[in-house]
This record gives sequence, structure tokens and C-alpha cells, in this order.
Amino acid sequence: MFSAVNLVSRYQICRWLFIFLISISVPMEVASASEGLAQSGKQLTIVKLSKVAGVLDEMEQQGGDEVLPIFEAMLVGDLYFVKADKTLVIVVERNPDDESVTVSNAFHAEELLNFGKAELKKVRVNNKLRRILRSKIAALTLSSSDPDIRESAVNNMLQNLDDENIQLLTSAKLTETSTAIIEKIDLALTIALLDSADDEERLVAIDLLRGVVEPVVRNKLQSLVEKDSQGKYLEENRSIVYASQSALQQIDRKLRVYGFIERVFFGLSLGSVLLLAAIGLSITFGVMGVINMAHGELIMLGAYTTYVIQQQFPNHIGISVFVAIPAAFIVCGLVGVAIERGVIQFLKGRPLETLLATFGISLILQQTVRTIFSPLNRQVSTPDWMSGALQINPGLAITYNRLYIFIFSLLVFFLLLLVMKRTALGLYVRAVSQNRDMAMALGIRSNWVDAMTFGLGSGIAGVAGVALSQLTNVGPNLGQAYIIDSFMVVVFGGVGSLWGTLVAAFSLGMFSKFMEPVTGTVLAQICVLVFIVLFIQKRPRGLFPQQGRASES
Amino acid sequence: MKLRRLLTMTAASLLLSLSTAAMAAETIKVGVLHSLSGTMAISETTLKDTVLMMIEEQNKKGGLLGKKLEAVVVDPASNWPLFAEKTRELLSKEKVDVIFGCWTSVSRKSVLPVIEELNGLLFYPVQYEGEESSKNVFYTGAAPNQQAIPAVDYLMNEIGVERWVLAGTDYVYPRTTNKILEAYLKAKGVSDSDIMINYTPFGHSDWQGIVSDVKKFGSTGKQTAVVSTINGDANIPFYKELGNQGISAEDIPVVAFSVGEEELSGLDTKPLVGHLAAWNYFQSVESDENTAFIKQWKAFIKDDKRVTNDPMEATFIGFNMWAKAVEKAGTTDVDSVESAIIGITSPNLTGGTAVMNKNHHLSKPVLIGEIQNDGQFEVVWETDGVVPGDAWSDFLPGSMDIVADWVPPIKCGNFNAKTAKCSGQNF
Amino acid sequence: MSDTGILPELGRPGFLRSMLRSKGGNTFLVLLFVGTLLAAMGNLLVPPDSALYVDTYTITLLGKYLSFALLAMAVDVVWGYCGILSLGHGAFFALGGYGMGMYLMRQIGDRGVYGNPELPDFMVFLNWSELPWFWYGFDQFWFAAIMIMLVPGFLAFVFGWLAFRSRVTGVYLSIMTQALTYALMLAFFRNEMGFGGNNGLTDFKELMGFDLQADTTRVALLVCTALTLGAAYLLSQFILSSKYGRVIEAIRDGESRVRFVGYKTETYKVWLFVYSAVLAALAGALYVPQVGIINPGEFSPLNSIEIVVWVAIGGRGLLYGAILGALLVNFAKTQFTGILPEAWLFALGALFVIVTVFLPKGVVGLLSMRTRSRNKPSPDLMEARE
Amino acid sequence: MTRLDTFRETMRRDRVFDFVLDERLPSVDVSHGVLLYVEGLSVSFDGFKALTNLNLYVDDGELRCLIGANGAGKTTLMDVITGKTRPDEGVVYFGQTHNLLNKSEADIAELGVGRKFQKPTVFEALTVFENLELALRMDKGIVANLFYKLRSDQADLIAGVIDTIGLHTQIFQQAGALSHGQKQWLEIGMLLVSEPRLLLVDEPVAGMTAQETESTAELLTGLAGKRTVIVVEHDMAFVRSISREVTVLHQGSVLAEGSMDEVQNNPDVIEVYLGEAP
Repeated sequence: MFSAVNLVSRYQICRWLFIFLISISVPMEVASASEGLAQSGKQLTIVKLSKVAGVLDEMEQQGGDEVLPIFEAMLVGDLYFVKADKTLVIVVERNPDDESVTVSNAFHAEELLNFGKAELKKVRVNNKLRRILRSKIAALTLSSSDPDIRESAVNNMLQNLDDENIQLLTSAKLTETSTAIIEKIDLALTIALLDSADDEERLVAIDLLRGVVEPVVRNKLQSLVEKDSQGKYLEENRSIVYASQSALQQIDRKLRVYGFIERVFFGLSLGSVLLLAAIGLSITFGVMGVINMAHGELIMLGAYTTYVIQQQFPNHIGISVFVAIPAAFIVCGLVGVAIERGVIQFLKGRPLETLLATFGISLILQQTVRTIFSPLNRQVSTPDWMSGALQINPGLAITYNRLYIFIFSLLVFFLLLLVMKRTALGLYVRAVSQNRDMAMALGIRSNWVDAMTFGLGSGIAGVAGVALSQLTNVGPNLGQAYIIDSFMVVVFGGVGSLWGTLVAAFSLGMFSKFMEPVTGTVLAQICVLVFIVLFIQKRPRGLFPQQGRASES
Repeated sequence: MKLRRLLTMTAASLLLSLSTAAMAAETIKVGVLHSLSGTMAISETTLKDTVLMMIEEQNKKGGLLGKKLEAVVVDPASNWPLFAEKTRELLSKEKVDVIFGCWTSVSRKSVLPVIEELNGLLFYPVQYEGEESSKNVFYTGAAPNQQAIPAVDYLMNEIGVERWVLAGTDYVYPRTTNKILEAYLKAKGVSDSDIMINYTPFGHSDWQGIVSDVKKFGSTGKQTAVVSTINGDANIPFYKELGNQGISAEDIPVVAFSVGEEELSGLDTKPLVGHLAAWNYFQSVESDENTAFIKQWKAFIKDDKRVTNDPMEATFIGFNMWAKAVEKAGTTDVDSVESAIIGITSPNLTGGTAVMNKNHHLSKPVLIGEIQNDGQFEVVWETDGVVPGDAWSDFLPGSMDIVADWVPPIKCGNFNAKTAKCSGQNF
Repeated sequence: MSDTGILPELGRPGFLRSMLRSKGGNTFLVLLFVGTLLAAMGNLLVPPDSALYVDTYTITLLGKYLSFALLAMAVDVVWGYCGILSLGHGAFFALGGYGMGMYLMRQIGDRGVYGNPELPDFMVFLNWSELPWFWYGFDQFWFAAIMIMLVPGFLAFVFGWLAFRSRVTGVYLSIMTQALTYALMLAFFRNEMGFGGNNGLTDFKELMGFDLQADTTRVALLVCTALTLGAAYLLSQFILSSKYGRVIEAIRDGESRVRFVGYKTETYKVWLFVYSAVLAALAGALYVPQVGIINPGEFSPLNSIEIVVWVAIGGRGLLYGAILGALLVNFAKTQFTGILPEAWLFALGALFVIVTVFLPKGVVGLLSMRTRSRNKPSPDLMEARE
Repeated sequence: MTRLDTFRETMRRDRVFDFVLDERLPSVDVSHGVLLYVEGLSVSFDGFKALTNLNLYVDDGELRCLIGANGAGKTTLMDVITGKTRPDEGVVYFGQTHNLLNKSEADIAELGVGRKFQKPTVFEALTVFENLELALRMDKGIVANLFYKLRSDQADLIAGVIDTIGLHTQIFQQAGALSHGQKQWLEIGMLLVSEPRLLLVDEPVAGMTAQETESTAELLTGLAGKRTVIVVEHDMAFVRSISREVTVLHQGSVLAEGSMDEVQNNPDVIEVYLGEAP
């Protein structure tokens, strides 16, 4: 898939090179700083929000490059003014100790001042202004030395291709060195060509844009095939309409493929969440026959462990997740061992009773967390490396957090598989689960094995909690949301079969994600439940039943 | 034998403990009907504390009519039938003079028949879907025209939004709000294809598909916005997913009606910055009343980190209005207070005054705020004056003709102006 | 061969005899009768300022407790006697409640806020133009009454028939019942279903022409609930003390063995399940007019588990044990949540653990164990079970 | 035929209506003298072959012993006959007409196949009497059981069986309180009151005293002729004492068949089974 994308883009580079040859360049004069800048700057503090855009235009004309720091500060909300004399200042540092703020004068950066919080007021911005600011900054930073800034500048301009921007881009292209950015500029210029007066040029441009999934392209082409109220095409030249239609078809075909891939990923992602939530249960339920209703609460404890760890390392959010994984495993593992020793060992061979007792434990755990951490949701920050999305192409992006969690879930699964198949503990666990008396006769301390097994399952629940803390709310009710789903996965996959749990988690994830567009979320969920209920009637032991004589009785 | 004795004893104690009637009141009793446990405790506990704070304040001023106020706090435990039961307990056993309480619509609906049967008085402090006006209830939260419609106006006129996603949790408040908004948008000339409506269950956490749909919907070049009536817990995963899929507040702003300071407190607001909320109150609004209120609150709750929010202001206004009305009427008698309170004014915390209208709803200003890094809102827009709360929406076919007017000669919560009939009152 | 003539008499006592011999059961019936009578008289005949006056709040509270007791008994019938741990009985309860709710909604008629004679308010509210087909007939009490039992019964039959025939047992069955009620909850939360979504059905006015807010109606409802509970108790006692009941108990202890003796255990279980579901539905139907609201929260799996706890605490395998459990826990809940709302979940959670680990027979089991140790001879062994 | 004839025919006093008849054994066609046909039976669990192409014919009224080492497939064979386990291939017929493979456990039991398990399985919460009553041959439908009252002939039958199994003093005791041997007897009793056509008895004398073993042997031999009995047993002395015909199973198929002496002298048997013993 990746190579296919590359092929396409390489093909497009050739086309854009052609455009490059025919494009003309107009050098742009940079306006010099003006005296009125400070004066219009003051306007920012007075006028209504709807008038600010005009002030910004004025400032840009007067100030040129000089306004860049002001605009940037305004964009991120660091532009303030002094209440007393309406001087614009930029926040340099906030001192939480004495509630004071160190600022610099907006027009003389070297001038540092100290103000109390109450003496300053923020220059108001809203989303519309931020957009305007961003495009103004884009124009100003097109010649920046940082390629990333240049690229985002071009991307910003793509959304707003007026004559001025086209001129800027054309000139920028001459000095641009990065091929990726040149590609982008070419794309922009090609799109601009669609508005050319020469129909031949437009046809060439349409042909070049065939199959480019950038939303701007699609919208532009869409506008070419629009009809008026009488059903007549707005575009007079029929050949342009037809060319656009076929180009659109090609784009839509691609988008459909990407859409499908995306949905598959959604399914896998939901599946990985289900897998993480269910796999610990698969151990305690499948191997020990314990219906652990407190499993969800163990997940919740894992999430809270993440929270506590993050509180300890507020400046190392990125690393804290890695610390949280073993920590959550240990914390939840220990709680699990305590539950097993304290309650479950007295209920051997009475699975229904374990269900009730562990449900009681789940209530206690929930209320404990509520008492300690308050009933409010807690803040678990997402590390930077987990936010954002992997942009495969303009039509397809995969969010990092889901991608990592998908990989993580498989990692946990195979690690667990390894433990169960290759270690002494795994051997003991399997021995005890198949024939307790025999195992005991062979000198296996079955009590110890039970405690360890339950601890292992609980620890994995904790690890799942770490992953879930990155996706959802960390609150006392976190566990309840997953317990029923987890049971469904384990039962559907076949109790005692790790592979069954894997297959069940992913197939249920897929099933519900592909149902969703047809039925909506709620009905999809209901359908999954009904499906499992019916499936269990057909195959009472799930997808991958444990076989052999032992399972018969 | 033992068993029999045990059973007898249990039954006897059951009957005894339940039937001990409350002693005659030396004080004015204020019932507080907010969930202190269960799912709604997160939001409602704050309001319980607000009422307690107001009572303490009032008692410092010497109480009302020369009597001290006494709070009677019960816990309906986020269980809707229990709300009705506890209301009955408050009114018939404790004989309270007024009740401050409820958060969810369903709890209010559950309480309604009881409060009307026993002729109690309820102040309901949360924004809601409207379509109701009871003789015994005063609605101090926002009606849809005090929250949703101004928000849409703002997006349409100031941001230039042309395409709309109406996303909500599947219950009556989002359903109604979206129905009203849909009708409103269509009246403004927005075409069907530019409106996308989506409902999700409570506590929904897997937003990938829906956000991706929103992204596609918003990629047509027209400015798109999401009007979110998504409830509580489901919001954070929603905003997170938006952020991760690269949708910023500038691309597709989300305006929410259920996300306030309390919901944001202690959360990672990074993915939310720049998104909007519409309320009648924000903690960040600078006014003397508000500064005083925040100070009082932090002192009362003994926690400097606690925030204030819109339903608290609604409780504040409701309580003040009730106190004024009691003083005006000279009694806590429900009928007298009911007629005395209409037209009573009380200062808003955001400046200006709120008025209790004839339909038992308030006139209040509407503010639009942007979420900031620190979990506070920055007001980016507000209505010019106060907006009177409309019990019955003008945009729903079923309720267009209905008006609420509790002043004679109409004296009806759902008076059909066309047929001149008043139906379905429980008294 | 020895004298066998006495065998039939000694073997399994007839229904009446078993009733007479069941001390706990008799105590319960007498208490139920006397308690209800006293409460009813205390409300209607005693003047409100008297110390003996029972206020309406207490009447509705008692009514609620008794409906819960009926529900707990329904769970006990399948769990205590047949070993089917249903974590979805809340679903039948809620369905029964919805049936009654629909009838009560239709009784509102044009007294709704929109004054629509045909449609309930929430439908007008959501711009529905006509009554959905499944609401037809619910304006008639007899129809509603039939549906209240038929729909949950049918659901239980279909579910039970599928599950028991495929030999889904034990834990699997419990989880499936949980999935069932969870799915129903999600479904009823949807507004498109036409059951009022999250708000459910409320604001009822009258039942069979009687004003629901009148004290007499409330007392009558309490008496109805008590009578239903009593009747259901006698019927369940009859069923469970018959040979059918013996088979059911045998199924609990060794289902496959019963099959080898020649009983079609699936059929036995299905009908018991249906019976229990109908009892639960009746409880729901009695509950709704007394509390005044039915909403999808009643379907929540948590509720169903809580019912099981009532039974476990009271003592399963004993009908009056389940009833006692429901009354005790709910009474404690009312008291505790008033005083210490925070502590209630701790208390409930701890109760679960303690009862399952240390008191598998519940409170009643504890009591009867004591009684038995005093009366040494073995005939008591029989009685303990009845 | 005239109406009167019809009337007379209907009212004949030596006949009763079908619905008045109950608890009759369903008719089993044993016209060829064989009660149980097992042909080409194969069962495998998870790759392990429990039975391979097993053939077995048991005559009506015969007392047959099945012997074989652990894992030879004895219990699996019983499981197949009683409907607990479904074979991969093969045929099991009861008499000429009843295919046991498409019937449920309950139907097979109703046909007259009774089973005593290896591990005594009685209903522990019920009394001895109730256990027996449950096993009575009667209409097993729900309505019949709901309104069931013990008839005097059934009471006599139970009383007789109780005498046989010697649990007279424990009639009203819960079965859970019985000793292991008593449970064995109770289970045999349950088998007796159900009056089966074919009895499958799995290790009846495990946990019994020598005296009890002797009376069990007496009981089983006494039954033969009236009923068909298949006994699985490890106790060779016991097998020798009751058996006329012995089938030796080995690795899921029949190794040898014949009288005890014949079998004991069979070289194959000596090699795989008896050879291990001394």
C-alpha cells in the first residue's frame, strides 16, 4: 500500500514539473516598517472582535515582517495589553509563585517588564481570527529557514488560494529546495490553474489533478460540475465538465478504498481495546473458572496508577507511560493476589459464587477510588508521541494513540502466550486447570499457582488500564464500561483459549465498526450483543472450544 | 421461634421508623434534592454545597421572616424513581417549604407529579430542553433559546459557519435541542444536505468513526461547526479524537452546551482549547458580584482549586429570588410565593439583573466562551441584552402555539393560543 | 417385605400438609397479611394527627418493598431451586413495568401537556404523527394485563428455549442473561424505539379510572401487591413442593443425571424460567404505578445483580428467605442512603462478600441452622428445605 | 360394521383406551433376539481415538460383562449408548427399530435404557425416597409431575426396592448424608425402580464390602433373563462370579468375546491385558 502511494506521487511530480515550466514568477516587494503600526496595534485593544480582522490587515500593511511575533503571540494567546495604558505586550514567562507575569513590549522585544496578573488583559481572539492570523503568518513565514514552517505555510495557503497567495507561492518556488514543498506548491499552482481563462490550460490542470485526494482539489472540481436551479451546468465548456466528472470519479474511487482501509483500522483498533480488556479475564475465567466481576475495576486501578505516576513525573509525561506499565502490573497484580487469597480461595468450584463475591469487591473498589480520588474524572495527559495522526496521504490518516495501542495489545497478547506456553508458571497453570488433584499429587502448590494466575490476570487488566487511560476518561466508572464487553469477548472466543480471545476481540471490533455506518452506534452495539447471544446457542463453547474429555463433564 | 421474633421485630421497626411524623417547624425548611452518590453525584454534589452555602449566608443575615433556615439534605442516589420517593419524603414527612434540586431531565420528570400533587415548590437550576412549565417549578437554568439558538447565531454570523453537525447523546435534551436547531437552521435557509445529525449512547468512548465522518463532512470547503449536546463523560474521548485526527478548533469548532468549568476541572484541556461553550455564566467573567461569589465559594468549600459554573449561578439566582419572594409575600406558603416571585429580579453574577417571567423561566444574558489552557472560558461573544427564557419553542410544530403564563387570567403552563385551551395540569 | 402401607403418606406430604409444616412460610404469610392490613387501616381510618397514622409516603414505600419482594422471589425460584443464576431478571421486571406504563400513558388521554388525545406527550414532542403499532390496545386494561405477562413470558420462553436446548448452563447462562438485559437497556434508551427513551414513561394520572394520587388508590395498590405476593408465594410453594419441584431441585444438583432418568430437563427449565419471568413482570407492573415512573435504567445489569444479592442475603432456596432479603436490604438502603450515602456502597459490597463466603444459605439459613441443631431428629431435614 | 358393533368394540371390557394406559414400556422389537446393536462405532476427542470401529451385539435378557484397561473405551461406549456422546461414525440400534443416535438422553432413558454411573450420582439434596420416586417409570411430562400423587402400586415397588437395597432406616434421610457404598446401592435402586429394558452398570461394586459385593452379584444375576444387563467392572472375581459372556475392549475396539474361560485363554487378551496382571 505504501509503495502504491509513492508511485502515485512520483507520477504527479512529473506532471507538476511541467506546470513549473509554464508558470510565471512575480517578485514581491516587502513593505517596510511604518510609524502607524503601534497606533493600529492599540486598536486591537479597543475594537469589537468582528472588527479585529480589519485592524490586522492594517497592521500587516504597515508593519510587514515586524508584526510576525505579534501575530504569533496573538495566535497562541500570549498577546496581552496593560490595562492602564493599552500598551501591547507579549508574555515571556508566567511566575506561578507570586502570580506575576514577565512580558516584553510587543514592538520592542528587548524591553522586559513585570506585571501583576490583574494589571494585564488578554487580547481577545476567536477561531475566525486565528484562521486569519494563521494565513497571514503563513504568508510571512513562507521564506522561513525551517522547512517545517514553510510546509505548514504552504498548507495553510492551499486553503485560501487568492491572487496574492499564488504570487507568493510562485516566487517562493524559485527559492525552495525541499522537493516535498515544491510538490505542494505545484499542487497549489495547478489548482489555481483551474480558474485560468484558457480552457486548454484548465483541461490540462484537471487531467493533472485526476486522483489527487487532497480535499481542496475535490471541492474545486466539485464546483466545476455544479448545476444551477434549472439543472444546467454552471460551467459552459462541456468538455471541462466531463473531464472534471471523470476526475472526480477517480478521486471518489480512491477515497472509497481509503475509507474502507480506515474502517478496517477502526475495527482493529476497537478490537485491540477489547482484546486488552478481555485478555486478563480470559486467564482468570478461562483457566481458573473464576468469574471476576471486579475485572473492570482492576482496569480502572491500572488507569489510576497511570494517573498517580504522571503526578510524580509532571515534566516527563512521555516517559511516565513506560513507568506506568510495570507499575500498574504490579499494583493490580498485588490487588489480584489479595482478592484471591482473601475471598476467592474460599469459593473453589463455585463459579457463580465467585461472581457475586467479586461483584461485591468491585463495588468496594469503586467506592474506595471515589473516596481517595474524588468522583470526578482525573486528568491523564497524552504524551506528545502519542498524539496526532500518521498522515499516509491526504485521504487517509491513522491516529498514533490507536496505532500504538493496537501494537501494544498484540505485544501483551504474545507475551502472555509465551508465559503460558514456555514458562514453568504457565505449565503449572495449565496443569492445575486441567486436573487439580493430579497436579497437587505431583507436588505443584496449587494454592500458590492460583494466586499467581489470578495475579497475572489482574496485572494484565492493570496494563490494559494504562492503555485505556489514553483513550477514555479515568474515573471510578471506567471499569463498568468494559466488563460486559470483556465477558462477551471471552465467551465468544471460547473460554480458556487465548487465541480464541484474540480472534473474538478483533472480529467483534470489525463487526461493530462495519455495522456502525449502516445502523448507527447504538444499534450496532445491540446487534453485537444479540449476535453473541445467538451464537452461544449455536456453539455453547465459543469459537475455539477447549476439547477433550475433561471439558465434557 | 427466633425467626418469627426477628421477622416481627423487623416489621415493627419498619413501621415505626417510617411513620414518625416530623415535629412542627420552628424554622423554615429548605429541601435539597441532589444526588450525592451514583453517576450524577459528580455534578450534583456541587449544587448541594451551593445551596448549603446560600442558606448559611442567609442565616448570617438573620434568616427569613425572622426564622432561621434549615437545610434538609436527602440523597436520591442518581436513581430516578428514588427522586420521586425522596420528594414525597421531603414534602410529606419533612414538610419542607421549598426544594432546590434535580439535574437531569428525567429526574425532574420523575419529581413533577409528586410536587404537583403535594403542591410543593421546586427550583430547577440546570439548562434543559424546555417544553415544560409547571405551576410548582421554577426553571432558573437556560431554555434552548437561551443557549442553543444564540450559539448558532454566533457561529453563523461571526464565524460564517455554513455546514452543521448536530451531535448529541441519545436522550431527550439533545433530541429536542437538535429538533429545534434543525428547524431554526432550515428557517435560516440552510439546506438539508448541510446538516448532519448524529446520536450516540451515554458514555460513548469510541469516537473514531464518527469523528472521521465529521471530518469528511467538513472537508467540502464550506466552514463547518459541530453543535454538541454530548453528555458529560463522553465528551473527553470525543475531543481527544478530534485532536488526534487533526481537526482543530479553527477547522471545525465545537460548541457544547454541557461542558462547563466543573467538567473541565482537572482535565487535560490541551485537545479542547479553542472549542466553544454557550452558557449564561462563566467563572472568568469579571464583575464584582462574581468575584465575591467565587471568594465566598472557595472559602465555604475550603478548597482554592474549586471552580464555579453555570448551574451554580442558576442556584444562586433561584435562591435569592425565592428569598425575596418570601419576604415580599411575608409567608412561605407555596401559592403566595408563587405569585409573589413573578417579576422579582435578582442580580446576575455576570452583571445586569435576571427577571422571573410569567412562564417561570428567567431572562438572562447568553455568553459564548472559548476553552482556554487553564480549563477556564474566555468570553468571545455575548448577547446585547437579556434573553427571556422560552418554555415552549417557537420552532417545533407541536409547541408553536403553546404559551406558558402563570398570571391570571391565563394561569396555565401550556395554554394553547389557537384553541384557547389549557390541558393536562395536575391540580 | 416389610410394611409399606405408610410410605405414601410419609413420602412427600401433600401441598396443604407441606404448607402447614412450613413454619417460616406461615409466619411470613401471617405477617404479610397483618402488616398490610395495619398499614392500610393506619392510613385510611386513623386521623393524620394521630401517632398511629401511617402516612402515604410509608404506604408507597411499603408497596415498593413488596414489589421488590415479589421480584426477589421470582429470582429465587430459578436460582435457589433450579440453579439458574439469572443476571437479567431486571429485564422482565422492567418489561412488565413498561407494559403497565404504556397502559397508564394511554389513560392520560388528552390531559397531556400538548392535549393530544391519541399520542403520549413524548411522541408529540418528537414530532411523531401516529401511534406506533405496538402501542395499540394498551388503552384497554385487559389487553395491557395480558401483554404484561405475555411479552416477558414469551421473551423468557424464546431465550430459555434457545439457551437450555443448547445446554448453555452455569456461568455462560448468567453472562448471556446479562447481555440480554444490557441489550434491552441500550434499545430502550433509544428514542426511536418509541418508549420515551431515557426519560421513560411518567406523569401518570389514573389507573382503571381511579386517581393515582388518591390515598385510597395507593392503599389499594399496596393491598393488591400484598395479595399478589401472597398468591404468588402459595403458587410457587405448590409448584416447588410438587414432584415437578423435586425434579427441578434434582436438575439443580445434577442435570445430566436427571436426563438419564428420562426427564426432558430443557422443558422443565424453560417453563420454570417463564414462570419466574412472569412473576418478575407482575412485580414490575405493580411497581410502576406506585413509584410513578418507568425508565430504561431499570434494565441496567447492575440492578439485576442487586436483585440476586437480596436473594443471597435472605437465603436462597427458600421462598420467604428471598422475600426477607429483599425487604431487609431495601429497608437498610432507605435508612443508610439517608444517613451515610458514601458508606452504602461499601456496606453493600461487603455484604456481598461476607454472605457468599460465610453465609451461603443467607440469613434464614443461619437461623434455621440454629433451629435444627436444637431439634436433633432427622425429620427436620425435610422441613428445612420447604 | 354397524354402529352397535362399533360401540361394542369400543366398550370391550378386556381393553382400555390408549390414554388410560400409561407407563408402558415403549415397544421394542426384539424379533431377532438381539436388543442392542453397535456397529462400526468410532469416537474421537481432539485427535484421540476413544473408540475405533467397535462392533457389539447384546441379546435380549443377556448379562454381559465389559472388561478392559483404563482408556479402552468402556465408559465412552456407555456414553454413546445413553446419548451423552455423539459418535463420529457408526450405528447404535435398540431392538430393530430404535436408532439411539438421533435421540436425546431423556428419550433413550424413556425407551428403557437405564444407567448407573461409575461415580455414584444421586441427588444429594433429596431424600432416599425422593430419589427413588424421581426414578420411577412414569409419565415424565411437566403437567403430570405437577399434579402427581404416588399410587399404591408404585409405593409397593419403592418399598420393595428399598428392601432390596437395604436402606430402610435411611428412607427420609438426605441422600447426601449416605456413605459411598449406600449411595452405590441407592443408585442401583434408582435403576431398579425405573424398570429398564437395558441396564448399563458401571463399576457397581467399587467401595462395597465383600458381603455387599456378593449380594450385588446375586442381584445382577437375578435380573438377567428379565432384563438385559451390561456390566463394566475391574474386579475379575466379581466378573467371574456373575458372567456368562465377557467382551474385552482394547484401544477402542473389541479384542475378544466369549465366556470368561475362553477370554482368559485368548492369547491376544493375555498379551495386552491379563498379561500385565501377575
